[in-house]
Amino acid sequence: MKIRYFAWVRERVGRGEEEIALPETVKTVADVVAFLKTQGAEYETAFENEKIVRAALDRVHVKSDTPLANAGEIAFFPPMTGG
Amino acid sequence: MKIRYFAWVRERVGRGEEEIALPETVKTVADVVAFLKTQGAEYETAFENEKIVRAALDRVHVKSDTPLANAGEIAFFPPMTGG
Amino acid sequence: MAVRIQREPFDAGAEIERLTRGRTDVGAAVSFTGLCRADGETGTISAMELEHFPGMAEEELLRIEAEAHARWPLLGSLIVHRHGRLVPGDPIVLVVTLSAHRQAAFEAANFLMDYLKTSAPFWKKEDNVHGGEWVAAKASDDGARDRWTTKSG
Amino acid sequence: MAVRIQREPFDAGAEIERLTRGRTDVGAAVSFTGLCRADGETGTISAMELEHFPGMAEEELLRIEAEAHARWPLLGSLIVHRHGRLVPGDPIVLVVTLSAHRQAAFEAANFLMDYLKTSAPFWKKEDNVHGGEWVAAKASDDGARDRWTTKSG
Repeated sequence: MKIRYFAWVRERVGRGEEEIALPETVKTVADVVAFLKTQGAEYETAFENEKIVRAALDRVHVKSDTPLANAGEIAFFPPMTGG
Repeated sequence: MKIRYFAWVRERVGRGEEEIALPETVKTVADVVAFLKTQGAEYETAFENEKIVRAALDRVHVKSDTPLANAGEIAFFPPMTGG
Repeated sequence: MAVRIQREPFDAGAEIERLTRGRTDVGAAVSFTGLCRADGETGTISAMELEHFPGMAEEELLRIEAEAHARWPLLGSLIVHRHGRLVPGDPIVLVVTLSAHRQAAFEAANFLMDYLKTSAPFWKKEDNVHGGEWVAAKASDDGARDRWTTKSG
Repeated sequence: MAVRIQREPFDAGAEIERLTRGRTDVGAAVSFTGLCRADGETGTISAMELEHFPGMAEEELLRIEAEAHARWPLLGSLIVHRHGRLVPGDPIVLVVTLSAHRQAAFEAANFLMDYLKTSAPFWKKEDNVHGGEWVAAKASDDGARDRWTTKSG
């Protein structure tokens, strides 16, 4: 699955996007976060306060319990500060 | 005293301004209106619904019971419709 | 703070640009442009004549502007009001407010328009199928103004 | 309805002029321009970098704009948001709303800014004395957005 990171989530992970093969057991947005946190210190740091990291599936805001279903892309980022 | 008229008050009176010597008994804005209404049909028409005609003394909005004091100019006009 | 009453059109963008140029303290600039509509207050109109009370109009606008500055932390403002003959599509009035944060600029511009509508000595006469017809003041405009006396700034 | 995300500056006046040109049904045009302040969210800043999520940013702005059109009788609107490097004094965001009567244009512009601040995927990193520092989201912005869910349009 394609995973994208923005702002300080991107800086902590160390890259803007990557392709990761997720295990079958990963069904929801929260599962993706839990899986990533097992993949290295950079992910642990990025998601250390995971409640404040937002997610989008195929460019639509979603909550952490949202199923991945057939989404092609998931993005993680901090609360927005535009405008 | 200099008297000025605007919008439909001006059209009904038939002039934009005039100089009128007011009797000593005319002390307030309402007194000016009452006096003018004795001066001809044009004034009667202009002030027929005198509650909606607004007044300004020396370019400041005033109520009808305001004394003329030393004002040099009084103006009469309909409710404002700018903007 | 500035007020202008003029026959000529104005350029809203040029005014915003001029007011904000070189400033690094302004975070929000709100502009309101009021335009002449073909669907006027008295029906379909071909033109309108905007009469004003010279001298008093400037003084009232300055007074309203000062009141806005007393209520909100404004970093600048401008009111431009036209008079004379206007046709549908023409801009009539411009209000610009500047502040550090957006809410003050929004509220002050809204306030200025509400007060301007009900207290600045301007009168509209519209050209409709019946000839020239004076626009009547609207109770809704008085209502819009009066909400500022109960709501905190 | 239109949304633009761009690196380049915008010209608020030209946009208002373009949106209203030839129209005789528009009585009110409100513009909001957000500018980069030297007194930033993280202290005194020399510049900021505005990161965005290409694709999603456009879609979110279009969604917010459609929501404003559903709530108010708008006759037109525009949202322009810049990204990239900006310095104090630079314009960041422009919102323009058009309506027949002023209140709809004022409220819709205010609504668009509140939603844009909290739901459009843009992130500011400010250059201050400590180096680059990401701006934290403000609870006051969430509060500003949430008032639209209790207040009637």
